[in-house]
Amino acid sequence: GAPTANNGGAGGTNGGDKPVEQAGAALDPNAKGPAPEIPGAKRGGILTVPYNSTPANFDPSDQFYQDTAVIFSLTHRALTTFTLRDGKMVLVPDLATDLGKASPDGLTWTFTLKDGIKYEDGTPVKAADVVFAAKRSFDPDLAANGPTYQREFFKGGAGYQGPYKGDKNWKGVEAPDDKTVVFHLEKRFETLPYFVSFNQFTPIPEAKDKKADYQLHPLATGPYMFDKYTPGTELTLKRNPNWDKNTDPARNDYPDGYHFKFGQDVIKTQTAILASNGDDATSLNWDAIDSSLIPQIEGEKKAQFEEGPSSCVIMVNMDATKIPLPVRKAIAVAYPFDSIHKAAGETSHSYSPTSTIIPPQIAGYQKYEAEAAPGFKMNGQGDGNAAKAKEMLAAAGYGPDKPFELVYYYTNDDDIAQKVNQVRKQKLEAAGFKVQDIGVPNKERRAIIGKPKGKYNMLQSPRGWCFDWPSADSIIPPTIGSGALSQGGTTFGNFSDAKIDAEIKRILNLSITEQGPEWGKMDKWLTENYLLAIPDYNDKGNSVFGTKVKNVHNNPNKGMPEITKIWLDQ
Amino acid sequence: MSTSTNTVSTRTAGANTAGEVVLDVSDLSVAFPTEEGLVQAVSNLSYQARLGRTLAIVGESGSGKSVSSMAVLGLHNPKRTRITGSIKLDGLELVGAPASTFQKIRSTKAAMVFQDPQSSLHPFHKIGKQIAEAYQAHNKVSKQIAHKRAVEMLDLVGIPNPQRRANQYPHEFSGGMRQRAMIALGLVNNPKLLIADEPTTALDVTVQAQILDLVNDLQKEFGSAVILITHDLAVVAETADDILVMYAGRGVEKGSAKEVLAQPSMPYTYGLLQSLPSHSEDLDELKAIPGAPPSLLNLPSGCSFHPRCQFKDQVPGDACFTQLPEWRPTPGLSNREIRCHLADPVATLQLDEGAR
Amino acid sequence: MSDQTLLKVTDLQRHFPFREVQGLKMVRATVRAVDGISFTVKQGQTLGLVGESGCGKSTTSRLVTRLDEPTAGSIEFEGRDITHLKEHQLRGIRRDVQMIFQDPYSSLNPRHTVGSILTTPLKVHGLHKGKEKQRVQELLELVGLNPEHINRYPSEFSGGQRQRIGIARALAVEPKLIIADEPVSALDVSIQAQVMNLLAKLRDELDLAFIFVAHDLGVVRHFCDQVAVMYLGKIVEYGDKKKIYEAPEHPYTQALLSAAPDINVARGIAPKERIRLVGDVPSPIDPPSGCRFRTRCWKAQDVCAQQEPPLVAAEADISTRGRREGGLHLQACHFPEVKTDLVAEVEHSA
Amino acid sequence: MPEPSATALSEASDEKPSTTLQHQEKRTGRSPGQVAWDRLKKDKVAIICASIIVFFILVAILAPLLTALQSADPTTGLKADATRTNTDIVDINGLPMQGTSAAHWMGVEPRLGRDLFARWAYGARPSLVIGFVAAAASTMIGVTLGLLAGYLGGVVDRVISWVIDFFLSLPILILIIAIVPIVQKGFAGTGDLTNEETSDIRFWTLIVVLFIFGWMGLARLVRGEVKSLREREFVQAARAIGVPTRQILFREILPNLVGPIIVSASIAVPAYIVYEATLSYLGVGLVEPTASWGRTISDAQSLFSIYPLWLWPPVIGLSLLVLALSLLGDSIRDAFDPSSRR
Amino acid sequence: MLIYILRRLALALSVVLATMVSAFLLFFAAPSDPALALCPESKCPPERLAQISASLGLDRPLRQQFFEYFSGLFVGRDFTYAGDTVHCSAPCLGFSFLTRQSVNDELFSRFPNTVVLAIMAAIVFVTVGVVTGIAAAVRRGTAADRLIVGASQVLGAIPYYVLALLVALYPVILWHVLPQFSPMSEGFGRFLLGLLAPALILGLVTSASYTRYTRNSMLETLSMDYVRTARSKGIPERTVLFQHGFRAAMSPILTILGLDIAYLLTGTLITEQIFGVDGIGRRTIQAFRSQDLPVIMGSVLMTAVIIVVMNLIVDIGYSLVDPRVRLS
Ligand SMILES: Nc1ncnc2c1ncn2[C@@H]1O[C@H](COP(=O)(O)OP(=O)(O)OP(=O)(O)O)[C@@H](O)[C@H]1O
Ligand SMILES: Nc1ncnc2c1ncn2[C@@H]1O[C@H](COP(=O)(O)OP(=O)(O)OP(=O)(O)O)[C@@H](O)[C@H]1O
Ligand SMILES: [Mg+2]
Ligand SMILES: [Mg+2]
Repeated sequence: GAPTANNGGAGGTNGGDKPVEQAGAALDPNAKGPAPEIPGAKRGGILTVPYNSTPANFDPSDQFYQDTAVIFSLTHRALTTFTLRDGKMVLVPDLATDLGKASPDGLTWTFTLKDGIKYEDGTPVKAADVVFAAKRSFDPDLAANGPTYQREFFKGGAGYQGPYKGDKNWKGVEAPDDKTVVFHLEKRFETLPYFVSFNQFTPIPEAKDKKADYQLHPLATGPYMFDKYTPGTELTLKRNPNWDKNTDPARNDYPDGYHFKFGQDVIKTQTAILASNGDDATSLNWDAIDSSLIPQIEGEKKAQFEEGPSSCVIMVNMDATKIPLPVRKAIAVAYPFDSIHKAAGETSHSYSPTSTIIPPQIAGYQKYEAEAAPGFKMNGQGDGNAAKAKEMLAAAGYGPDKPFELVYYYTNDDDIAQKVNQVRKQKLEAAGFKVQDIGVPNKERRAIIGKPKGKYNMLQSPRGWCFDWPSADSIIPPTIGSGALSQGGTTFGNFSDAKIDAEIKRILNLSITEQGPEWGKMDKWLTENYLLAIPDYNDKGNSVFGTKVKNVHNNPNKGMPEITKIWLDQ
Repeated sequence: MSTSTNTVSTRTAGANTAGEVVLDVSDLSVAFPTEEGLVQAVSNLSYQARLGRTLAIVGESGSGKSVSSMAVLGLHNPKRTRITGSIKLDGLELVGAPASTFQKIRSTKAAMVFQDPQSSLHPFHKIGKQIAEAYQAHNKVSKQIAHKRAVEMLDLVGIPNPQRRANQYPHEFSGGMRQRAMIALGLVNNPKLLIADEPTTALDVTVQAQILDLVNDLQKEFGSAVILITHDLAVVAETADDILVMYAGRGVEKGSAKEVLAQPSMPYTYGLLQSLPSHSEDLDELKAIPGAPPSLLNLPSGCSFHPRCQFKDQVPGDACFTQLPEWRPTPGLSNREIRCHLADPVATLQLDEGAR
Repeated sequence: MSDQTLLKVTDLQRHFPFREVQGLKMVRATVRAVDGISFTVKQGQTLGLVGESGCGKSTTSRLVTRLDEPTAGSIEFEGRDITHLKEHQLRGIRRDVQMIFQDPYSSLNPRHTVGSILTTPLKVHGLHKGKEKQRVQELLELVGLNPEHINRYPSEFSGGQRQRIGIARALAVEPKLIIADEPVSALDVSIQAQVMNLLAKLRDELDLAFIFVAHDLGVVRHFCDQVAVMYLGKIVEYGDKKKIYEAPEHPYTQALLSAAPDINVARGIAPKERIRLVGDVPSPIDPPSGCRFRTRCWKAQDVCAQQEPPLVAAEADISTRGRREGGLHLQACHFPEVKTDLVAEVEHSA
Repeated sequence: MPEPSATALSEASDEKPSTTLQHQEKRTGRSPGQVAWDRLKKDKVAIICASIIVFFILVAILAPLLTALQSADPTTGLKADATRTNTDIVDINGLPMQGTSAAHWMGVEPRLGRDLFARWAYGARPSLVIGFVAAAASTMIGVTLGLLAGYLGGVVDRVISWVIDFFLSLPILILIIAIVPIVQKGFAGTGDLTNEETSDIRFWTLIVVLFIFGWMGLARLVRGEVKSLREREFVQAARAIGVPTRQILFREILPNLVGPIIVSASIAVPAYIVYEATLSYLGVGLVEPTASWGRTISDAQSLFSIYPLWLWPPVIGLSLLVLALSLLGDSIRDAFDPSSRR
Repeated sequence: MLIYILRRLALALSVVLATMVSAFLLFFAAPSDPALALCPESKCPPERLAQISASLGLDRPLRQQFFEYFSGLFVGRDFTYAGDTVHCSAPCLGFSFLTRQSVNDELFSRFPNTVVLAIMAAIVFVTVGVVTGIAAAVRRGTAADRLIVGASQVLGAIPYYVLALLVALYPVILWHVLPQFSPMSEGFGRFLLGLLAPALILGLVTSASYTRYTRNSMLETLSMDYVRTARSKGIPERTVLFQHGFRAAMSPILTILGLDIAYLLTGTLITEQIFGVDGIGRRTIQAFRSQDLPVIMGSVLMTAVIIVVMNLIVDIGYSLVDPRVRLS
């Protein structure tokens, strides 16, 4: 699964004028600080987090990746945020007093800031700071890696260049007074309350903006602040004295500080943490568990391991304009999921097979298992049935003398991709397909499979999708709607179909609460009738932690540990 | 063989004595075991060196001159060398002596000046230091004093401006000066015996003359014994008192230098002298010894020289082929010993010379 | 011995430029290895070239064989100027002028058999086509080696034998002039005599001209007709052998002759009076002004430092024994003076 | 004369020089190369090392045969080969469900279930081929450039020396990491390649890259040797005879460099083998599905604690081969040692 | 001497320049797209890619990029970023594509780690290599000699990264015998201790070849005439070995050391990666992953400079050791 943005949650939304109110659902507009204490939790200690990747930077305007989002959840507060309650992520107001109020046409949203919120240096947070931050997220340099929803939805966002290069007085987001933030939208954006939990909406005081260097020490509003940051190497956090826990419904602040180490070797780190000598006992790692350690975490070290779903769904993408539906179904029957997972080094701790496009964490998720042929369920399991696939191909008019040719690109400069390709090819050929596997370096492959007019007829982009917030409007429209195709990109099936587009448009205009079930229905309908991509699996996230690290739970929106709830048993 | 050697040498010594015997080598054999077999570099060698006298060891390349004298200073690798016989230096038996003994006698009792002064001086150390080091190793003195001594020695061997020269490196010296420095190094501890191994072979004639004069002068001054190794007979004629001629690892003739060169009594010595293009002789052809020296891995049986000897027919029977000739006084000459089967070598050789 | 001039060398110079670092400066300097020498060699004649190490003997040989190119001056071979010929123009000369090298060990390629060493010149010059092997055997016989050894490697021969191979190689192309650069210096006395005898025999049989380089005056005297004495890149005395040995006029020649140790001392002849030179040969990089020998000369006066003495006819054209004799005798000293008896006469009877 | 550490004194200078000279009078027709060869034949270490190398060469050549000696796999009924995957015999986490067996002498590969013995035997091939081919190529380049620089001198020498300096100053590993994909692309052209084609291309790419960066040492050595050989009298003699330059270079000088060249090649072979493995470790070495020790090691190291069978055979194979090659190199050096010969 | 050094410097500079030009052409002209590396596969529409490219300055013609890069090296250059113009003074290596930090800072801040690691390793391999090499040379032909040579051969034959990995895992992580790497900021002592394990293994493995160099070089000098002279002076054997033998054996070792710097840096690259030492090597590998061209270029330049400078130092050191070298 590719890295993805913040956020997630479950449940419905609001619409219209009135505040969102949904008892027991994944939205809690009335949540108040402080966050409930965790029974038995102790304060103190430093949590060390060594992990493999290296964050590009810590500029709030540029954040889109899981790991930095986790770190920012300790230091930065946005208008809304998610909190973990009973294994579910709930969207709660954070800097704002509620989850926002929309105008009747849904094109103007208003958020009001809480009183008494300060930066780490003691200066108060103003609405203008949030507006400035939002504008800043348009800067093509500073926010090159950030999300792009604001460009699509905010009024005049499409060509806006941010506050430095562009119009300083751009009106897409405004602060009529110190406490109020107003969003003007281009079109309806019912899930805006989710979006404003992104770090792009954490306040930045214009006076203290250092542009490129702001990332070295972004001013904190959360319980912790940057202590020492060495780009590419490590980051330490210490307590923020100006954080008031009574304003914060989501965060606990048990450890005295955090120490993140970047670019660490996975096996060594995980081995050390499982051994829990010295500092390793208070360490946590969230890289995928190395298969050599599986015997340990399935056995004696079970208590030091936690896993759960992540935001990504992986699919087997096929070009529906080149492969007729009966052949697509034959592929689904022949596809050697198990072999491929094994070859890819996936383990039972890194994925769970799926049969849907929408993952279970999402509101409106409907479990179904579509059949590619009678008795052959498409649930991402098994190793394919060559005999049945041959039969189906024959029925579709293909045989040994006239085989159907599958053409796809694979990465030939990556070992795993090559191994996966070996088994995939062997098995697909066994099922009677002719396979033309074209090996190219990854970079080239990405360029080729991202263009709809490729030589390929399967395995084009996207390989899957990681949702940005727990609503299917962040999954189905970008992957299946013809919008991406018309912009020169690729989709599941590379298929533009008026019926599908109309259905998407219809659902998007519903309120959050109504959207969920409709997306769920559409998911099943798509797979059963179109089969543009075969559901493969949901990515899992996991944590490995030392013996003194307590209360580690997976954040299902991210597949990462919910770090604000962890405490250390010193 | 060895017993006779001893008696004969003593007799010779008695007749010739001009000084006390410092070095008494008797029945020395040096062999090197190698991959290809045992290299018998020196066999049953006996000679003596006396205070105040110069003994020349001559013989062509590979005849064992260097090997035998290096044995005196224990400079062979004990693990790769087989040494038998006896070497008595100033009464001290050196064959089989421990390393510490050698360390003590080197430079103090016996010192060596090597053939190629260029490669024998350490290129990285200053000349003065190299000399001072030898002095300090045997005298408990400070660096300054040792250095002063080195400068003194350089002065003594006639190096102009010794103060400055002592602080130079060998490559800054000319060939002649380097050889002088080597001599200074050899003499720094007033050794009783100085072995000069081809000290002038690498030098020009004019410089060679300077060096040989220097050695002679110094010997007179110090009264030590000098062993001069060379294959240049003319040099011997001008500088040595006694001579030992070697062939294929063995001594073949010894006696007073001038007498031996004037009247050789062993065919090899004779042949050597004959082959010299003497300056004033305008003969059309030089009298060369035919053939080449034998392999030390596989010495000829009997007399090693027999394959090249033109007189072997004059020895009755096959003695030359089968029997190693023992040391014996030359009939008709005093103070002379040879290893040769010829009944009357003097007459035989004279006859030959006359015939030419 | 015809009177035809084979080789004429006029004012030959060879300077080696190099850079030297002195303190903080980079200085350009030249080694004046050969600094203006002239001589001629006639057919069948042997010229001896003597002098101390580094005086430019080898450089001269290399220039004459055109292994090196002179800085100035000219070399004429059989009347043809070969001074600046290019490699491909030299082919003919390569056949006529050959060289014998000093070191019998390094002058034979250890990787080639005697046969191939000797056939190479034949092949290069296309001589005895098809009969090369036969010719090689002849050559081997000529130099006194067993023709059956044709397939042996140089390492299997002794020094003297190797030198014979070197000689055979030089003879293979049937040259007119052989330059022998210290051909016997590396050999032992007993072997030296063998090789000298061979050279003399070949010279006489094949009517070859030789330039014979050596530092051993005895050998030169034995072998040469004329002798040139070199000192620091210059010829200081040049003439018929007899004159040079018996009536040397240049102090350096005298010193050289007197310095050579004499075996006759052992035969009861009183050691000659030795001229002791002080100091070492100066560097050719920075030779003394005027007369180059003046720094070591006992006769040096002011004029020696100011004027370079030219090579002129010797004053006293008389031999030691009082008989007047004609012949070549040139010397280059401001204060020439005949000195006899530097070389002892040998009593022939034993 | 016990002088414990007076060793070596006589070693290089006067150990054997003239003895052989005299001795050889009796043995005819032995060139220095033959002398070295005779010595090698007497050297036990050299013989053992040579046998080990021959063993691995045989393993590489006979890989298909050796693989076929295993019995058929009970699950598939087929005999294993180096590329056939069999994911049924690994569990869901990719770990093999069986150890060594008659069908899989070295067990099977985690994840893909390929036969490890076959991969081991076939894996000897690239190591040997890369080692020898790259060494041969770089030797050729190095010798040629060294010869030219050393013999011609002047501008040619300065240019070549500069290039040598330049290459020696390059951070080679970084450049190789960068260059491999580029060279590969040059080879690959349009880029529509299958697994096998890619892997072949990568194989040759590696050889090319390795030798491009590996010739300098030898060139330097040869240049130095030639510079001194050029002054040797036999070269002068050849010139005096009128032998053309090319013939002087290749007939007179080159044969005298055989010793150092063989020695340097014998060092280069193990060095390239190790380099290939290192590059595989860094991800720019050989690619799937080529079986190679370097690749296997880099794959296997993560699992070595729980599945050591994967890692150790290639590590041992590689180490043994490299050890044998470099010991043999030493023996060759000794055999050619000028200090023990003349 | 000064002139010599200047001339050598000029030569070195030409080499470094050539390295830079070829590296630039290799990396920038190569068919790679760093923007892609920064753009996650699942969320990378073309316009986003174009934006990233533009932000990295990769959309301009190659010649312009080349000119800017090299003028940056010599006179510094200006970067416009987020509407601001930042001057990056010479020698400007640019800004990391990934972290947006100055490459100079990124590399210089890591420089000490690499250098200390390299120096510690060098201390290990020089002492171990030289001591064992001398020991073997002095005992030539004995069992001890064979043991030393054999051990060094075996050590050199095992793939380095496997050895390093084992050391990194067992003594460091699992047994806790040797400490893990900790940055200099956490105390210099701890920093040094943390480098112990990587330096030891890197040094030990490298020492294998030094053992052999030293042995050979020592054997050669011990056979020299001047060593015989030294011995004939009656000075203690130890003095003979070290003052006379080793002193002269040093220069060839020094030469090889100079040539080996490149390999040592390769060694630190792998070592840093395995032991998690935050040095230039590890940063470079990281940069490769993200196609962070300025960082890759910077580290190429830096390594080339280190190699060239070290060779210069070795050359000068050579002349200090050997008075005959006239530096001309
Ligand atoms: N360590 C050794 N191992 C084997 N042979 C040796 C060794 N040292 C010397 N020899 C041989 O012993 C013989 C005598 O050598 P030595 O050096 O004594 O000759 P030399 O008379 O001094 O000759 P030169 O005049 O050339 O110096 C030579 O054949 C030489 O090769
Ligand atoms: N290629 C060269 N470059 C610089 N100097 C040289 C060169 N060749 C010779 N010389 C110098 O020229 C001078 C004359 O050298 P040459 O070899 O001709 O002397 P030589 O008389 O043959 O001496 P020897 O008797 O030692 O062989 C010497 O000082 C030598 O150092
Ligand atoms: Mg000797
Ligand atoms: Mg010469």
